[in-house]
Amino acid sequence: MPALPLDDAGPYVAAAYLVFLALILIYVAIMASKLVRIARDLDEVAELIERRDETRSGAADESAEQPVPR
Amino acid sequence: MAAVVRKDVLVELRTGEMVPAMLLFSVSTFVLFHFALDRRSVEGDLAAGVLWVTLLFAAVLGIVRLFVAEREQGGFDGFLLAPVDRTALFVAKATVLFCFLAAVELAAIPAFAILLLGPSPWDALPELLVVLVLADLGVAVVGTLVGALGVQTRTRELIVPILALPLMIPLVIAAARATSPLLVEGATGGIEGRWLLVLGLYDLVFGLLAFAVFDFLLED
Amino acid sequence: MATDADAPAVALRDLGRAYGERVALSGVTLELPRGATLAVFGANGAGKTTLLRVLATLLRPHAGSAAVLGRELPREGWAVRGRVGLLAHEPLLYRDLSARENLRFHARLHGVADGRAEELLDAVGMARRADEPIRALSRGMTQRVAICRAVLHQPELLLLDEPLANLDPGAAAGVAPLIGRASGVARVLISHDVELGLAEADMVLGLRGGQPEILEPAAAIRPDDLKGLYR
Amino acid sequence: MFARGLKSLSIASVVLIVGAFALVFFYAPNDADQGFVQKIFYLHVPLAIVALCGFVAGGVFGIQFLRTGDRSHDLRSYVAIHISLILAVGALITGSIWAKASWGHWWVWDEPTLVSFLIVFLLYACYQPLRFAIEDPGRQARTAAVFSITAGAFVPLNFLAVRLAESFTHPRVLSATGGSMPGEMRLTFLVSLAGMAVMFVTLWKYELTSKQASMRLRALKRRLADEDDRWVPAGRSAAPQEL
Repeated sequence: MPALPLDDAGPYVAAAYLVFLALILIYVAIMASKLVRIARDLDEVAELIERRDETRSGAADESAEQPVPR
Repeated sequence: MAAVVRKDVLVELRTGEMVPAMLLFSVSTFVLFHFALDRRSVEGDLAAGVLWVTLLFAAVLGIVRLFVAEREQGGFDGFLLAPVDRTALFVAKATVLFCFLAAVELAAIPAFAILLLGPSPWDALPELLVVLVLADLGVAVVGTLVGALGVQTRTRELIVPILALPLMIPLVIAAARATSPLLVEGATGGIEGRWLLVLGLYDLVFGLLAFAVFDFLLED
Repeated sequence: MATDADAPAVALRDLGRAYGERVALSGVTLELPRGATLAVFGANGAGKTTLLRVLATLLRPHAGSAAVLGRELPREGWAVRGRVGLLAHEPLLYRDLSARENLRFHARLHGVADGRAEELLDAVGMARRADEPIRALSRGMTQRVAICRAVLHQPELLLLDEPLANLDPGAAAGVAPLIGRASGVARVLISHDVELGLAEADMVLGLRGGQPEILEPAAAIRPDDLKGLYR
Repeated sequence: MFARGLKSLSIASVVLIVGAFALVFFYAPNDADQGFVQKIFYLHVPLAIVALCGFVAGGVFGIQFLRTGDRSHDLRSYVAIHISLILAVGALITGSIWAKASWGHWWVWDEPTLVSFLIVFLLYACYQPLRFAIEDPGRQARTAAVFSITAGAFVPLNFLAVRLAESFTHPRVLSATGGSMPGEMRLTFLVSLAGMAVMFVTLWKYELTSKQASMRLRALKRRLADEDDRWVPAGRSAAPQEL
């Protein structure tokens, strides 16, 4: 029988609190997946900016004398 | 507002889409209950339960179709172009639904009495009518609101029933509990005022609420 | 505020409208005096229909300002309703009801006498078939009934989305006094028929991707200037 | 915009929840007739009450959205109802465990709060499908707001009808509001209720911040992508997509 001195209804009470714990962890998992998506979007944005800077700097070489309006 | 009601009744007479379908659905449900419950006749609580569950599902059948013509044939735009207060559409549609429900019940209640009901409801008829009117009012108000909510979606045949059923549970509880003393042998006809109060409150609350929020559903 | 009578039929400043993230209209600025006709050209999805629905108070502007018949939208939308006639792709008629019943329904909505409906049905030559359900009518006839519906309440501004589509030349001539220049009412006309549109218009608006590319008096525009819009 | 006070809130919710559990197991005496099973009560009832308040709050945000047209209220309403749904699942499961423990079967019809809670849950379970079935974001937000207001008004009515129906047939076993509880129990109950409420607000702010961040990021991505016109449309979803 369980080590803790729970009386006969013990397993039910334990089950209830475990369910609560499970719910919270499920919620954390949902938010974690959202965080992964945010991280992926962030990488994409970073990559877009780098590509844009390359095209900017590429264009700037030909018209070096003209300041880039940024 | 009367124009919309007259138009809807005309469309219904011309196409016969809603009322006959709701009636046939009710009668076949009574037959189904006969076999499902395997009883020659029912009375009291069971009779009230069978009656109201059937009427509720028949009403949901009608609610799904309530705004379809407006949505698919440009009725909404036609209405919005007119210099008419927008909640008039809600009042008109609720009245139409109420009339259709009354028409269906006019035939479905006798059928129920003949097919399934043990004791004849004749002497308790006036009280039964009172409950029917109050309940139909509630179904019309909530049904119109749910119909308008549902018609915005692509899957309205699914959304409307799963929205309407939970919303109407208090209505069915009150209506069934009010009618059960009426459907017993030698009914003394005493309804508990409490259930009429609940029905009245339900109609009032959702009536006011629908009145306030309905035109937000038309905006774009 | 200018009284309604002499206010321009349509006054837009940077009008914008979006569907979720997609921009349907942006930066539309123009003024259409009373009795004048604006022809709107543009490829499919350029925002022509959206512009019409905003003017008809069916869609709220998301940016800029729009005033129709001197009334600012969307705040005074109620004052504009009933004074604008819309003729869109959708005829806005109940298919199970007959032409007469449909018109009678719209007449009651707008508070117009039934006689007016009969008069219009004769004008477009639909009196004979007025009692058949719309479902039984051809596209051309339905369009004629839709035209009756649009002008039933003598609107002060007509919003026409390819009004003469599906109409044979005879019918087109028949409806001219109702929705043509002869009606003397301000009109916003959408058409893909460049020559016809230019002939009818006092001003021309060319839309591309929701932005106004051309906004000139009709006289200054040659048909091939508009070809660019469709490439 | 939403992240203000999130850190302090999370600390408060940790303290309160852990404190409540400690009180439940080490301080509150066993119930006279129910014995140890009564401990579930400290979890089940706060879950149910906070979930219900979350639903009603969703309705209030719905009203504010319709009045002001400010889409952030729509987001607040969506997140409030979204979290309340998860707590409601918890309340229902712990409720049925409690029913099994104290009355011997998984579902009992003569406990009115449990029954009416199930009905409210069935209604709010339609919130996500309803939102998902409408594409146009503006219309989706308005329809969802109307639904949240209607459902908010429905909650009290439903409790009234079910309570009337049940008490007619069978006296209630234990009043859920715990009015008649001795001092220690009441304190424990109040602490667990407070802990649950604070946790709700924390999760609510947490999800709001996360949603707002992803929205801003997507807008940024779209602006960057626009320049070399590689525009990627957002997939359809029940959640609000823009502020």
